[in-house]
Amino acid sequence: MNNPSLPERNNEGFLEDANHWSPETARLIASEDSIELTEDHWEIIEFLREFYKAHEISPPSNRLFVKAVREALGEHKGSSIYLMQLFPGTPAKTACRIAGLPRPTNCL
Amino acid sequence: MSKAIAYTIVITGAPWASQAPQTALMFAREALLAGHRIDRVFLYGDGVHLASALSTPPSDETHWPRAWSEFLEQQNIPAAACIASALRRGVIDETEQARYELAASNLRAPFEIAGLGEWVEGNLKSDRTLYFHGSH
Amino acid sequence: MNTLIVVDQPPYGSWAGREALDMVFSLAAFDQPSALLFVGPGVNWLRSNQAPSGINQKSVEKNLSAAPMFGVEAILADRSACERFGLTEATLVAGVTLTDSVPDTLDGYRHVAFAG
Amino acid sequence: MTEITASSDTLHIVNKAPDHPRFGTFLRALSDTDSVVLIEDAVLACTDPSLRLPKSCVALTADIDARGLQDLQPAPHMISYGDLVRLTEQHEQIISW
Repeated sequence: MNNPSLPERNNEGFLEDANHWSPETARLIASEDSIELTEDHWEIIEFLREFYKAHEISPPSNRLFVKAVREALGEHKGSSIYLMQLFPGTPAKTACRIAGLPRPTNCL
Repeated sequence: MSKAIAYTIVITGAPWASQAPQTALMFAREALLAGHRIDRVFLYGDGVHLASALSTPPSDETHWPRAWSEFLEQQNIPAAACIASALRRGVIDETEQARYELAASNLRAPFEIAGLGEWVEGNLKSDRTLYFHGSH
Repeated sequence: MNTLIVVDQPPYGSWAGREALDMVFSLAAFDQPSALLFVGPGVNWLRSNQAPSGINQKSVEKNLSAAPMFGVEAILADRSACERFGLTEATLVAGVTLTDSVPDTLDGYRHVAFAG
Repeated sequence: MTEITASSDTLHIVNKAPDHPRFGTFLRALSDTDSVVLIEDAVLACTDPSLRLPKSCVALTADIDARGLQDLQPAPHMISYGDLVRLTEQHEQIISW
């Protein structure tokens, strides 16, 4: 998990500092999950980066991640199934990790 | 006598910093005596300190965390500390100890660590949600 | 089951307001109708142009602005408290509904709770 | 204590000392027909007749006694923890201040 070409990360693969992110970082982290980033992935990654800049939080839970995407990009993309296909596992966690955002608190 | 009622009890005041845990315990005992049910207890904010296994008051003072643990175990009532509140304040179970690679865990049984979803569910399932706050 | 979470503590001096925000976010996550009401010194949450980097905290103004996106139905504030703290239309953040009667506002919700 | 009847009005449970800002917010939020229980530090409000508390306001005996207020004149209406449970049975909307 400690790829020397990546910025410092925690034991779950999240960046310690969201400012140290670059698109290349995203590609490398995604490849660990065998995800090849397409246009559709980048749209969500950019949405998350913008969301973090505007609100200074990661979407706190997967449900709220889906809701926020729906609010910004519409019903089709703001669905669990669409996001699960792009970011397998727990989409909010996987997408935040690739986008360089802090781990969602999952307090919900 | 009116019908039995189900309560969710939320404690947000810490032991020794407030009376919240003791008032809540007196209330909970009386509610059961009156034939009511307590669905769950949820610790939030400073209330999570009630779930520390390391609190050690002098032997001639009431040990509120222990009194609560004994009550919960005797009555078989589930109790949870909010994960975000607990992590900030250093109340840690073994899972979170491993996740964050911490030196120790200190969650007192039978409390569990859980999300605010437990509180939302309590609001929906119980007839009443009652809050016991700190004094500041 | 509609729930009103009340914030009466000013921002930054304590975490109580942030924990109120977590409560309302979690209601929204489970599609429960919810709103926030700011009263007393709590209305200072709603002042625009907060710049807390000097005290190494995140901006509650920015955190709060995620609320509509998550489905929190309303951000309410006591008009008299806003006046007391010198908050005007020009200095209030967008999307706040002012109330003239806190008792009437409380009556509109089945659940009313503080974070602490 | 006085007979309690089922009510659609709000039950306010107040634990803050009367000087606490939230006590003031509670007073402003109060409707004429609401019920009020003073617990913990809030029972100190019984020492101040200038506070306009409703006639139906009651205080927890244990907290009154603990603070040496048992001989106050006029005497506050006092209730037990069991009475507090009964009040929560009878009110659907309860606000803890």
